[in-house]
Amino acid sequence: MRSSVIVFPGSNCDRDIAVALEKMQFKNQMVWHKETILPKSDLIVIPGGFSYGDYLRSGAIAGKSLIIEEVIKAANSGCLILGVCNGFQILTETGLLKGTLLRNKNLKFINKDVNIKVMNNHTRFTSKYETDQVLKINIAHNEGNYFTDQKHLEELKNQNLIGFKYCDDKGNINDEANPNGAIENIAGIFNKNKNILGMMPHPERMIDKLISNNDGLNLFSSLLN
Amino acid sequence: MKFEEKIIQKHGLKSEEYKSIQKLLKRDPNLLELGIFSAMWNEHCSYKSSRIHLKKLPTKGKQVIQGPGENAGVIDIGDNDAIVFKIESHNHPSYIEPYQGAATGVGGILRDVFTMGARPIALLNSLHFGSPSHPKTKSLLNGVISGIGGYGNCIGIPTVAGETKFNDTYNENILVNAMAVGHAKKNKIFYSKAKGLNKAVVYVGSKTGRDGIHGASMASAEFDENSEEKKPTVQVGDPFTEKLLLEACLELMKDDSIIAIQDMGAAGLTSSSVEMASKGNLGVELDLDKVPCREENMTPYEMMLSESQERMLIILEDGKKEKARKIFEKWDLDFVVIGKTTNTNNLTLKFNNKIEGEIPIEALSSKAPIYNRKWIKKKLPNTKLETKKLKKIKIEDALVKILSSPNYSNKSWITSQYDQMVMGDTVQRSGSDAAIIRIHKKEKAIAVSVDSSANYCKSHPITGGKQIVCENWRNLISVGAKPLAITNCLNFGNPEIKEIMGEFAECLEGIKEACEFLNFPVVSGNVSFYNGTNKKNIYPTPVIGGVGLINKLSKPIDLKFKKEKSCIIIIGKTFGHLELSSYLRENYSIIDGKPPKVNLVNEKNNGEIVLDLINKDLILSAHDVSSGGVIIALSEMSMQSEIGVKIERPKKLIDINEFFFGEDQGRYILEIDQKNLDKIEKMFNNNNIYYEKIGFTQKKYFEIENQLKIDINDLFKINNQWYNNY
Amino acid sequence: MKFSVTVTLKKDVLDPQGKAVLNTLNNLGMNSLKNIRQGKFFEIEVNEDNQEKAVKKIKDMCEKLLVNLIIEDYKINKL
Amino acid sequence: MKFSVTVTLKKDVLDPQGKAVLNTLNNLGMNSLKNIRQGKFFEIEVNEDNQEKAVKKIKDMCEKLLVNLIIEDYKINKL
Ligand SMILES: Nc1ncnc2c1ncn2[C@@H]1O[C@H](COP(=O)(O)OP(=O)(O)O)[C@@H](O)[C@H]1O
Ligand SMILES: [Mg+2]
Repeated sequence: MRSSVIVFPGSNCDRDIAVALEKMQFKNQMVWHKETILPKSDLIVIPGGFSYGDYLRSGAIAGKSLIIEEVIKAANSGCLILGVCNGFQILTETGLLKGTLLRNKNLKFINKDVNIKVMNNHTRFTSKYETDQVLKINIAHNEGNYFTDQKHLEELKNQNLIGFKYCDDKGNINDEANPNGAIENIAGIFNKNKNILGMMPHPERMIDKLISNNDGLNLFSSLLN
Repeated sequence: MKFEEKIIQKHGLKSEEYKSIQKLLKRDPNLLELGIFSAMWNEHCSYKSSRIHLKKLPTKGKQVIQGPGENAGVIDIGDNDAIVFKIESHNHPSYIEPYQGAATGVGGILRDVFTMGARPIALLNSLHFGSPSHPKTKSLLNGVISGIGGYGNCIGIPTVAGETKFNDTYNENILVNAMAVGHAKKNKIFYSKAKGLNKAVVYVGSKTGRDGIHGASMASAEFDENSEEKKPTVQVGDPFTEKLLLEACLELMKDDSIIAIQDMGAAGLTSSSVEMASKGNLGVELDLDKVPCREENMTPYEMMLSESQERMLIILEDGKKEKARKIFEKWDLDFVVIGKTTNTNNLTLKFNNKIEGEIPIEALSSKAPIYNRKWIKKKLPNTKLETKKLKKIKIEDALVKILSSPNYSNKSWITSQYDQMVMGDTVQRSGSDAAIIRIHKKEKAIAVSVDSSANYCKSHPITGGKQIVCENWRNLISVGAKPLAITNCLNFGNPEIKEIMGEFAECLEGIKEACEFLNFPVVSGNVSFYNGTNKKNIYPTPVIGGVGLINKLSKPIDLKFKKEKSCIIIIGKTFGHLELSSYLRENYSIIDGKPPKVNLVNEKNNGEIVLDLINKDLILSAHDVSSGGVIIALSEMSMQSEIGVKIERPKKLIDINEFFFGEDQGRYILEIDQKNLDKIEKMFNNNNIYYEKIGFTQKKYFEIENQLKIDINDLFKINNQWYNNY
Repeated sequence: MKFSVTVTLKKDVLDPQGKAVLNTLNNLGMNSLKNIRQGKFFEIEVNEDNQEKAVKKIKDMCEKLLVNLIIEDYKINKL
Repeated sequence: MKFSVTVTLKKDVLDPQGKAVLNTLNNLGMNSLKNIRQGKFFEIEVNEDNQEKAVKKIKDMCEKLLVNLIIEDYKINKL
């Protein structure tokens, strides 16, 4: 599997995700946002961080980069695309994913390990997990409060396009387990074709028991299949 | 130019100092030159009151690559890896504008570290606020925490440890100290010493605006009612640009283009150019027309004194300009040659083809004033605490009172606002004795911690100085790291008062003694005087930031109990020293007394045996005993692990409160598997280590036989409510 | 020519920031407050003397970057 | 009564956000752009019929919470 990680000025989880991809034997390349040609890839990752300082709206300025046109083309031809944290925000700004990420309900940056539930394991990103499996994954964001209109929300539900929801350690989905106020506890969503996943939690931070746990590994290994 | 006394004073210069300037120049300075002298001769840049004392600190050791005097200290951790670190204060700016003050404090210390060729890998901070009931405290706390997080999170360097304390003494003068730690290759370290004639002096980074003009003089002035007036000089941080600057500098540092590099910190362009020239025994000529400016019509005075953030000055090797320019352009940063090195030994400033200022470099550096200020010694207070006379309180109530107090409450309200995990190498986050950061792609790690004890330092500065070094050393040992070296941030009041100068001199004496004894040298640091208002000075608050090495990271040790039925041991003798304890402070509001004795011999022996046990994998968990005493340390181990304890009443009982709340130094609590007990006891006996077996871990309850029994969940709640309710 | 642009969240979009500010102001005892919504404000100067053309340019900036049309509305004013 | 409050950075204070937006708009080819500064915008509704009193209340909110007077200026307008 060949992967490309897009690097914007201000990206800061690019190295972390590259470590995860390399650990899983992806042939990975870093791609600077000013490039106009994307190397051939099976997976494109838009990493976390503060592209352009998160100025204006998180992800807004990166969403206008030259390389994004290529990413959109690749996405439309079925390439797998993963956006983590700021990457998710960028994907919504480009329109590849619908909805938006508002400020956390407590208006503070939040870094902690949270529980999320796998909502659908019939996708290229989640096949190695069980549906309803509870994972413990680190979040680190200021704008993770997912919001979308009623119509799209119905679509997400009816077509099984919700990837992960925040839950407690037993898998209950409730307000208390919702760290940022996201609508219906949504932590990650797919596009209609399920070749694009945007998620706020950082799977690349959970690949090493010495540092945390390895609940994130199966996301990458799912992609290898 | 003739100046009115008032103008000279406004520049923070005394009239004798002005006379020396006239003598050094053999004429009167013009306004630009006066501004430059004021920036270079103030306390912050010249260390004029502290220098003779700082000289006494031990700064050498096998592990030291670079001691104080550069942008940051550098130590050797083997295999061509070096750690670069320093701590710095941003107290006054943070009091005026807490968000930006704290943010730019983080930005400034990061530049000190990456100028030396290191990639920053961890941030720490030491924060001292006024009383929680003081009307300003809450917004200062909020602003400072989000400022620190805002900068560190955005640039993508984990903030992994720190301390947050509240005390009336900081009501009008909070302390915000930030520490940065970086990793470099030992053979690729960059310094600030200029070399060679006619080398290009290059300005890179953000444009220059009117930010913080006179910031450096402000940092050295006491606050008064007029301090409001100083507000418009606030600098705004731009962590995004700093991230670009960091990447661009590290990219340029891959080859040999750079002769010298220096960040523009306090006193911006002035101090950076003077420092490089002075170290290289050269002159420097700047063409101020070329300085990239953000605002229109900026004067040479404003350009030279601006403290705009995210800027660096580089002296480039010949023939490297175009390559370097490409790198900075890739990162959307300004790159302008603004001058050259000269053989005049002068700082020469040109503007509109005219020389606007010319000052001998040595007048700004080696000839800057140095004062041997008067100071007096402090006697150990001869208080005699009569425990018997105190109103009896239940041990449980005393414990609850401490655990729910602002100073002892769980800090996760703070630490969850910091990204602690970015960069993927944080082995241990906040909440442990020291944070552990793995060296990227290696099996070794460093441990880092910051510590202070203003109450001890106030009461008896020498003891306090020793104690903070020891506490820091203990925190590093407790996570299995061999302590290597420290940085220090010395926050004190007005040095012109002899009692305050005495506090300074004696704290340093204490730090020196402890560092020497423990082979724990000082490799960098910062002095912040004039903390206080209208003659009310803060408690002396030196802060120690330490770094230790964990050579083999197979099984990191922490303070969480690991299982039930293991044996709990205290290493080090408990005398029951209650004076200046949190027990007396929180329960009886008694704040006088003397600090606990520091016995360096025991400190060293106890630390070494703990490290030995950890290295031999004989310990399940470890925690040092610090303020709050044994009972607080035990409860922290319980709360973090959700495993309880059953403690037996100590046999040689002094007084139960003295035993559990006493703050005697040099102690650790260890959790030990019973099967290893014999072996360990033998090691203790062979090494003459004093230890006591005090009980066992158990399920669910925090218990002292016949004294108290609390469900850990309740303990946890008690410890977690303060910040959320504040 | 100088213009101001105000960007506000659409009516049915959650405004966590506005809500938090409202709560805080209430806690500060400012209880005659009925509602508060937070948005963005831009002051834009363009090299263009023809007002119509200038407004067109600014509109373009808004739609291309400054405004997220899915959740935000905007207004342009001459200063 | 409804008011708008615009909050802008004081003149010489660095506006990193405005700077990044300016660069991006330039890169997007909008080169007649001369300057852009970003600020905040509030729409505030108060239960108060006396305009003078209402403005006083809003001023109070601004100085107590909405505006950082050290680096920001503000303006109140009736809507
Ligand atoms: N401002 C802060 N930033 C980061 N970590 C902090 C901060 N304040 C406290 N902490 C963390 O909270 C924990 C408890 O702090 P403290 O009670 O001061 O510990 P100790 O007594 O071991 O020095 C430590 O792990 C410390 O690193
Ligand atoms: Mg400790």
